[in-house]
Amino acid sequence: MGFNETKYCKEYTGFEMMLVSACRHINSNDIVFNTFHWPFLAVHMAKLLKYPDLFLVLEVGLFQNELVKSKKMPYSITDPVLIPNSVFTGDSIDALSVLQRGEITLALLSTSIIDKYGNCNTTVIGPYEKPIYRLPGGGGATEIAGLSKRLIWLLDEHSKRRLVEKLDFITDPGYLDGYDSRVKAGYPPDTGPDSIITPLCIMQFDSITKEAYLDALHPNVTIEQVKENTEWDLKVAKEVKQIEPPTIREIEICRKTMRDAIDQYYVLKPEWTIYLDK
Amino acid sequence: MGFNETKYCKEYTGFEMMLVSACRHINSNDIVFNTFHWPFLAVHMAKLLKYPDLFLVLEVGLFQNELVKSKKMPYSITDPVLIPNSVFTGDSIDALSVLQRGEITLALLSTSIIDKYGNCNTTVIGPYEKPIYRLPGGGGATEIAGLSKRLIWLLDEHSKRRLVEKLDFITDPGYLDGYDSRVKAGYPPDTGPDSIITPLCIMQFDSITKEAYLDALHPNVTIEQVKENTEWDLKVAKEVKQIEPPTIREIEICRKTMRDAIDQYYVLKPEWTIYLDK
Amino acid sequence: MTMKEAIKKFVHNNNLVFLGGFGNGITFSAAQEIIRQNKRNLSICKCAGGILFDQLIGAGVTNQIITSHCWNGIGPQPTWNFKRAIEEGIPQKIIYNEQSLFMINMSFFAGYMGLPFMPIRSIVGTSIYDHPKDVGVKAATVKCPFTGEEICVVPALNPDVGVIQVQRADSEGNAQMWGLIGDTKYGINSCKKIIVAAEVIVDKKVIMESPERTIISAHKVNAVVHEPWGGHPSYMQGFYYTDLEYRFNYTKETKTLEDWEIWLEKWVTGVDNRQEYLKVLGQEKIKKLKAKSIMQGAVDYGF
Amino acid sequence: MTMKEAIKKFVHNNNLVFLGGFGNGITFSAAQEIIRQNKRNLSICKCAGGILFDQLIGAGVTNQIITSHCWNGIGPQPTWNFKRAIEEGIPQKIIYNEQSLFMINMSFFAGYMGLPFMPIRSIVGTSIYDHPKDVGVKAATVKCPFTGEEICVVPALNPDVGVIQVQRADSEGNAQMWGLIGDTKYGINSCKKIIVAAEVIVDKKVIMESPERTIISAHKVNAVVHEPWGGHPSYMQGFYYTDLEYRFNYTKETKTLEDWEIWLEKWVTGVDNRQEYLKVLGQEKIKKLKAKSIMQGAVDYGF
Repeated sequence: MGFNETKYCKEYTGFEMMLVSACRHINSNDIVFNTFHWPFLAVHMAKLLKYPDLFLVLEVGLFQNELVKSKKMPYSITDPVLIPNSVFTGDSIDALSVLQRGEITLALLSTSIIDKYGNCNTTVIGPYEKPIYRLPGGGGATEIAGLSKRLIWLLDEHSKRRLVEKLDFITDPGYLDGYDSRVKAGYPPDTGPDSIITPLCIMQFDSITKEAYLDALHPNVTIEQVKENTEWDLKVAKEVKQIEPPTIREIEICRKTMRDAIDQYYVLKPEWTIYLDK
Repeated sequence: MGFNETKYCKEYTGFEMMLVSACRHINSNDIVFNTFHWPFLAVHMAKLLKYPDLFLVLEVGLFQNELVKSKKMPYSITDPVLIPNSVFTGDSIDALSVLQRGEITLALLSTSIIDKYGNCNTTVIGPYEKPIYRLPGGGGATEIAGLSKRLIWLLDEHSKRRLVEKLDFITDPGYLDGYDSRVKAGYPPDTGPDSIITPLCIMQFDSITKEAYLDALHPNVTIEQVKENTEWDLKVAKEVKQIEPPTIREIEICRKTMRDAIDQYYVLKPEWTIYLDK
Repeated sequence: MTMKEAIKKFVHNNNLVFLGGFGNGITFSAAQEIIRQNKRNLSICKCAGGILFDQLIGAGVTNQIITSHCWNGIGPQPTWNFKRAIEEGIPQKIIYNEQSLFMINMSFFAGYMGLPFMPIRSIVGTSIYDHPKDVGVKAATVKCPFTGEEICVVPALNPDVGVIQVQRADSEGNAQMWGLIGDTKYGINSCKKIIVAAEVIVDKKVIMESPERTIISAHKVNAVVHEPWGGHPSYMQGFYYTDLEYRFNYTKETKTLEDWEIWLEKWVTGVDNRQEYLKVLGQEKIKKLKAKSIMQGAVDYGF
Repeated sequence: MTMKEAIKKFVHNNNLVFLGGFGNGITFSAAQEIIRQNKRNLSICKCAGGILFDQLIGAGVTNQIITSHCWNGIGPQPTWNFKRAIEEGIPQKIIYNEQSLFMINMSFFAGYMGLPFMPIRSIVGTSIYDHPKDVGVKAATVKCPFTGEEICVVPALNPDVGVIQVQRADSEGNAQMWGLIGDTKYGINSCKKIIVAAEVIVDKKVIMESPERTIISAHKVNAVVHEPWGGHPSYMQGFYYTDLEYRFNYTKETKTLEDWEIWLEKWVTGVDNRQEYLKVLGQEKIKKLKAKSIMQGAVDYGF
């Protein structure tokens, strides 16, 4: 595909590609809302790979722009290791103030179920009153999705049950019913989902309809494959971009990060970690 | 007047009597909102005389219940000497939270001009737009007057220009237009002025009309004297109480407090301090 | 006062209860004493905290949780009692009064401020705004009289009783916490009755050495409990680290109803208090979790 | 950056300006540089602070003060430039946008929170609610959708630019303050452009040793000024005490217009910057005001 082969990694999993893609979306001057759990890994990679002093805001009311000196990765956004490495600690209301003042330029969030307008559900599968499957609830994602300037959703599985036409419950606002419905509801016009990153591809949102469309393919993935695994009738960019494969360095850092995460009791599916011990 | 003479002080000023009367209104279990400037002296006296661990809230967001160890009296509510003697420091919003939750059982405030419903003016004499005399403005007294359970006003001068029928400007809410107008405006029903203490007397408020009436006389003061020096047609209790003269101990502490205040640049009028050096 | 006495005296059936701690100082000891005393129909509010909620739900103590997240943060992994209650009604149906993290924080802040509501720039357009339907009006909008915009407002929360686990308090109840505060300061101050559990009880002089660390002052506190390690298996900055292994294994060890009952007996109903709990935990684990000291943060308060 | 450069770059005629400090760290150095640069038609917001306002008014820099109190707190005594402006229009008519202390704090808090208003349980029924008449809607009431009660709301303040004087900051602008904070944290964070003046510039490591002392973080800060004694004649906890004598005498020394002009020349326009001001103040006074150290407040941040 025209990419210089010696620089790139040949074998990697879709999960790893998702993390690498997410990491690439982070710019040095971003004010990042960092969240549990896959974004935590992507941000960790960005700090190791390129911006050790990336500015991060956590929902507990903690601002950080130094690489955590501890050898261990924080096990969560509340790990006490974070405290003596922060430039500010307060409470959740302080974190909300940064969001509401419109200062967050980038937020990464992981979710399990997303619809074509970028709304997410982390609450319930099935009717709310008679759930088939109860999920944990939204945490702070509702406001992070509502108020961040650039919002990137990470999905660790690209399937029809994960990318759906319509949600049973909207936990986190995307473009709601599309078009101008988000702005009409009262969210600032310069906010809203920017991309959805999955193991297969990156989707972006139509500027008018606000429907997600296929914008770029991860290496060795076809348009058909993406469409087949998306519940709604996915629209496709006129020219679908081809995403650069992960570099050897990116994968090195990605796998170090994944190993660190496993050491801190993160549960990673076996199929994501097949190359970790190589 | 039936008071045991040996226990009491014979010579004292009306200002001193006002401070002693104010000090007597403080109970050991009160949650006191302590304010600049005469209340500061009355509370200081209460701490020296009877309750060294009186619980105090200051509008800067500082809670205190220990006697300040410094030899000097704080020159204001913002004196840095207060900080390492406090059990809580935060900001003004923390102080407001205590007021709004209805936890202040007693507030003492000094003012220059009061009307018959206990409203006060510290803003302007004359028309607001063309003032004859501009005053400093209200500080935090507006909320303290609005939200404290028992509110005591201190006036250092009992005269017709200080106790008036109607104010040019209401800085601090008393009973507004009397009757139920304060509650109708939205203030909690268990709040409002309890007393007005002047060099001459103590006034209380009629339970129905909410108009201030003469309740008790300071020693050697007549009803006529009080009425003559009050602008409105002052009503008088069926049985006007006679206030106990200041004890020798009370005056001792009062004068010590006044001297400490002068050391910290408090301006006291010469006629208030005639006994200080005796 | 002991935790047993404090819970007995101040936590009553049908109460709305606030339990403090977000990562730092989660009130596990208090929650487990509530279980031992077999309280019923409690509504529990707390910004997040899966395995604490899960125990209260599994023990049948609560029929409503007011929160934004209920899962085992370590993994992350499901909390099974929570799922059993909601999906199957075991041991009873519970209401999950869905909140977002920031929404419940603003509700506590409204309670803290003695105000009936707080505005917030979110929630509108989501299902959280009006689900579940049977818990009253959860949120509304008002028109801003200054800008004309419609803005969401959330109601105050003023729990009947609250418990916090802090690093230190004096005997009167002036309580200090550092590291993450989460919803603890605003939550506990919004409560009508207040229990402070502290790792250490200190002289008031120590409190006054850094008064800005105080999150609640004695004038509101009803009970002070000296409760070392009361936050285990969460952490307490400066005292002990999270018991990651214990928390990770919790999900595995409580997956079936039978396993949960064994777990409950071992850690909660089979012990009488936190001291006995710590015996079950064992000296070796306690030694391992004990924090390595990092004393810092002194500044000059001189004048 | 020097204070001169920072004020030149970020404070412009007609701006709404926040000046920090309530007792602790009042921004006198910044205010006096604003006077030297002869800015015009500034609106100044600040919860209270008489002699600072008085200087800005006397120098003709401001035509609107948004505050709750303007008097010399030492005494207390009148501030004459303030009175001259309001009573006689000298040097110009100014608007006193009457606030209560808590009302303006809530307005800053609304600005801090990125919200258009904040509720408050006061002001209704007073003349502050709607005076002066020519500054727009100062307050309003809304009906609480949960309790049905009418409650007062006050609008957000979001100044164009703000300056604070703090104990310490790092070179990026992470700024820490202890002792009284007053309206400084919420006020400065609500500003669009931000100048941090600090007694000392420290390594970021020092900031991270007690991150809860940070009142504003670098991501919002436009200029960092190293300005020792920038708060004189107010105090800075841990650095220097209030110059009571200087502040007491200020009222006497500025009573007439002629006296004020002499004072202004001596302390403000006749010096080029704070270093020169300190020369006028003199080594003896500086020595006398220097704080006696009370280092305390370290806690264990270990894990």
